[in-house]
Amino acid sequence: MTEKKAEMEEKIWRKAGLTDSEYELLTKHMGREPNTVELALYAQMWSEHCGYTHTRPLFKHFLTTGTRIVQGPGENAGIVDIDDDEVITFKLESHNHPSAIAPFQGAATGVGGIIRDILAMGAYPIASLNSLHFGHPGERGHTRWLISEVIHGIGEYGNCVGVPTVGGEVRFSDAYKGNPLVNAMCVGYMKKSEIKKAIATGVGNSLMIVGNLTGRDGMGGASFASKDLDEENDEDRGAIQVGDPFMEKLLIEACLEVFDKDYVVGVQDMGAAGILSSSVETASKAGNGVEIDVALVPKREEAMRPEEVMISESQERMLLIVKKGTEDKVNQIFHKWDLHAVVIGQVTDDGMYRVLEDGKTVGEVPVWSLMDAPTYILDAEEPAHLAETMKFKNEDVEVPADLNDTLLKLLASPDICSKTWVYRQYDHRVQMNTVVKPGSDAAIVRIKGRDKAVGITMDSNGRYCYLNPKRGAASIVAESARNQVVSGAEPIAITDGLNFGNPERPDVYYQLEQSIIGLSDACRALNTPVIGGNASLYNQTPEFGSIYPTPIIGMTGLVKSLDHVMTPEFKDAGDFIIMLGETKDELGASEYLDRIHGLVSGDVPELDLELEAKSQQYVLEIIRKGLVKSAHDVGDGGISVALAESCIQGKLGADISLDVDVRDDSLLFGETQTRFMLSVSEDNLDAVIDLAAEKGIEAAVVGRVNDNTRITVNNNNKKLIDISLDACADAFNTAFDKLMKTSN
Amino acid sequence: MLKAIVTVMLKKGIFDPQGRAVQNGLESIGFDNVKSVRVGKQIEIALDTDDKASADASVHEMCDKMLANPVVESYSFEIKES
Amino acid sequence: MLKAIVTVMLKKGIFDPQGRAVQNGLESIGFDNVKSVRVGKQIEIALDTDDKASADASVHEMCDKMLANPVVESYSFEIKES
Amino acid sequence: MKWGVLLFPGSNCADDCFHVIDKVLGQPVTYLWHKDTDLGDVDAIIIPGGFSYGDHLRPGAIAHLSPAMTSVKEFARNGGLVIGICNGFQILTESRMLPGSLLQNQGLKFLCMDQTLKVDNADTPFTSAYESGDVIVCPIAHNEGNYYAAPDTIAEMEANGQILFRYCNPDGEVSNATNPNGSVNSIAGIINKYGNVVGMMPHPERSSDKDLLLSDGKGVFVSMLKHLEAKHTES
Ligand SMILES: Nc1ncnc2c1ncn2[C@@H]1O[C@H](COP(=O)(O)OP(=O)(O)O)[C@@H](O)[C@H]1O
Ligand SMILES: [Mg+2]
Repeated sequence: MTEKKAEMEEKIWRKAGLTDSEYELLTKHMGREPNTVELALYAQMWSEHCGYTHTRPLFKHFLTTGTRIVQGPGENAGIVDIDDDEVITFKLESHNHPSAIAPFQGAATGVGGIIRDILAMGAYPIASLNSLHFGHPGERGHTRWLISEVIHGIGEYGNCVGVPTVGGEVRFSDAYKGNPLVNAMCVGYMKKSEIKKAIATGVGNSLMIVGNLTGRDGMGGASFASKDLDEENDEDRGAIQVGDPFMEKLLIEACLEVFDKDYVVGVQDMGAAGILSSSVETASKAGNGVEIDVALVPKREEAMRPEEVMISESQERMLLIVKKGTEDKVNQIFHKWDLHAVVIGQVTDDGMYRVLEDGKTVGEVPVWSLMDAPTYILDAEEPAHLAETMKFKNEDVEVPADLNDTLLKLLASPDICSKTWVYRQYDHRVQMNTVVKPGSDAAIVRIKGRDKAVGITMDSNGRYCYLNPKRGAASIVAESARNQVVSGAEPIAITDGLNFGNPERPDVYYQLEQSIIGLSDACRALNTPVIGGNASLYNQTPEFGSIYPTPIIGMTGLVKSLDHVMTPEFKDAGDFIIMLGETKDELGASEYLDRIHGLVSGDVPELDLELEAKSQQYVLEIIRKGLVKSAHDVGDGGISVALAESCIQGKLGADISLDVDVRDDSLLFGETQTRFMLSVSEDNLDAVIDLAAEKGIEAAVVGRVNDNTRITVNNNNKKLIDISLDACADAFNTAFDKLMKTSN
Repeated sequence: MLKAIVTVMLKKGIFDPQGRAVQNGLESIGFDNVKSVRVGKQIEIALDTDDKASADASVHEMCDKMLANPVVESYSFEIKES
Repeated sequence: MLKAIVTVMLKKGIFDPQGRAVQNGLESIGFDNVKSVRVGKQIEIALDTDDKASADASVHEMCDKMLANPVVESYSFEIKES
Repeated sequence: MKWGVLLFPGSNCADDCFHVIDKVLGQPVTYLWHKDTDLGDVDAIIIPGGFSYGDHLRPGAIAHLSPAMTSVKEFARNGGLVIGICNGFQILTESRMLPGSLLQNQGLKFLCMDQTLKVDNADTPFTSAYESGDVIVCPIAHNEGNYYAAPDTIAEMEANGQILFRYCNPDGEVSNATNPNGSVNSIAGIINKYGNVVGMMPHPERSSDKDLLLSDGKGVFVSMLKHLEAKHTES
């Protein structure tokens, strides 16, 4: 053991993950030294994972209110209004560290956890999504194993629990090689009157635990997630939680049945730090105290210590605060579903958090102090690499000789290619509401019995944020919103997942702060407030370093009529293709530079948020008016990739001619923002162009859809791309299968 | 020719939802003396060798590398003539 | 207390894709003396009884009723002190 | 004509089936509970898809022993119409109400996709709305859909016209290339000897609602309804 480690271990609070000053602070709050149980309570509640110690001060930047916002950050999930006294609730959550160690279970329990957040709002979970980031497979069989286990885990859980997995993203960079990212999102539906809160009101009311038995699972997961992933974690490995989607399905049915009655005053799911954090949060919101007897908690293992029971992260459990006297009725309903509902404590009036064992007090601290985790505003310093990457000029790379081949390579790039291999393993149709399934720009899930639907997307771009955290983050929100409008949805709100490295490093803190500012700017401009989110810091390994700064956006939008549902594939030969937005000479940060030239460099494309908002409103308007046959945003891989995608999915050819003075590669593969590709029938062409002119949106009719199975692109009368549809389809459709099959 | 019979089970202390479901299932059809159930895998590997010692070493390696995930599972095996 | 160790395997002659996948996997990481692999289940049942004969009968019944599907699976078990 | 949808812990597609009978077919429908032996006065029973008991052990292995299944067997013996979809099919083979068994997909992965099926026998109470040889789109979503039965059983079923649906390509060709899961003879759905119990892995309910842009599967329920109505007017 090194000297440093020996020193670390002599102080028990350090071993628990608390700093000297935090220890000092908590003894001040308590007026005495804590015992082991009390120390464990603080260590968990004051971790980054539960206490948001590094991120909370930055949240002030967010816009969190708006006309459709019913519930902003602060509950288990945010809530937005979708008219007719109906609401949807949604949130995302990371499960990066568990997934790195036990990818199947880590990913599966991530799905289960976020579903319970939605359930805790009183909602029925109607859709799941996931955003995944891995290192490049191929070189290491380990990465392929990770990918296939994570996807298998998500599938097994989601399929069994009966919530359709309707979308997501999978992105690759070696920045994630040692530390993959697994973020899961869930969306729930309910009537406004059915909303539940995580609050422990009513002194004397009972705390009931429902669902699974408590074991030593995920012991210390909350503080574990707030540490680096390094070799020391070997001992944390026994801590892996195992998910039981069958139990979760029963929990959903039973909880919703109980919520229908008038028994429950508050609900909280048990996530990080289990019984402890769920009960502290509900008590704190009500300004009450609680007492919990660990002996009453139904356990799976013997001889569990009180603090183990309090912080266990056994899955598929929820905390209900029920009206005194209704406990038996609650239990009866759970019993019908072969589950138990057991009273473990009650709401008190003294503001204390009291842990009992067999009626004897074993720990007692003020509730407020557990919620009052110290926050840290750290030093920020521009990352050193930016000085280098910002120097990039387009002239640094040559235009490839064979542009057809370049297009094929991009279509086969793991970031761009079809993810059918992935979502074929997910039941995306269960519940019978999936109008637009995975493979489109946004998933569209209808509200049964109504002529409306919600659009759901998940987006990120770690490379953009690495090269320009602020503008990169803003671009993600813009892209997400673009995906919504091209699908016929009006963007409503976002949930954000902040996946970063160690914030105690000034360059990482800079990335965190700037990304949050960028997100906030875009959310204001596009009127998509932040209604919740999640932070996962310390994503780094000694071997591979820090991940790219990776804020992930989950967005929902409202499709006001099923007639507005729009998809990206071309529909009929003869339709006209319209390009919206200006194309600039921008290659920086592009997928093209990365994949073709091996360069992660340059600045991210400019982003004019005012123009973005205006363009999106226009696109939504012409879609709602029924003037459009297909709509697609121009994103990764630029115009040529967007065109090819619309052709491949529509099984039609296209011939377009542009007239732009930029390099050939910028034209074809550059990622200038705020561009869209539409197809419209001849009848509606004038209406679309006229309205664009009226709104001041640049719109050019660039060509037509055809059925002669080739894709051609010309610029300034020069033929740049002339390629068979089959070749494109083959590259796009088979790349992921190949990726997963290559042996090393 | 030898045959390795490998048993892979979830480690003690790790929750086995499948075992619990089977236990409940057995109870529901009237088996009331079942204390607990754990479900694991049995993997039978026919090996093209007659050398027990080398077979032993290589099955160990197979388990460590592929057949069991040491984070959640433990394994044991025996080697038989077949 | 007795413990029944039940092994359930796909019947001979029924293709076992999982076994094949494991075999391919083992080959791909360099184990070249694997002739064939079959994957089945091992079910460990702790029984609250000390009567071996009755345990034997009841485990037989469990297998026939629930633990194995005779259309495609065969089973065997042994009963141990635990 | 009253329909029952049998609910097990872990059933996922019960609401979907209920929705189709109620809203698309406009027929009375009720849930049946796995712990009850009384099936009430239903004329047809749907055993829906999902993961009864988490699919632990084998799909259907625990569910088929539930009290309600004893009554379902009785109901079928008396000629009642029973259809098991996906997990429902698995439960019916586990209970021996249908021959064979459903093994894990040969590709070892869960498969969710819109699949084309060929109607092999349109002369049954479950398929009369189709013509033999019709090609329909019907989503699949399963991990254990690889139908297996002993060769002599298969031969007998083929001879009796007990194969209702086979996986095929959009042109109706049945081959190994269009067989998603390894099922013997690309079998996707079968009927018992007496012609009143059906099991199928594809989800006809998922292609019964035109708002989801798929409606080919509705024919299964329409056929059943026609049969029930005819029987009703007879008696
Ligand atoms: N992990 C995943 N799970 C489910 N669907 C996914 C996943 N990854 C990608 N998809 C789906 O594949 C399609 C293309 O994804 P992506 O290329 O990220 O789209 P976009 O660039 O338009 O955001 C989307 O419909 C998306 O939902
Ligand atoms: Mg898109």
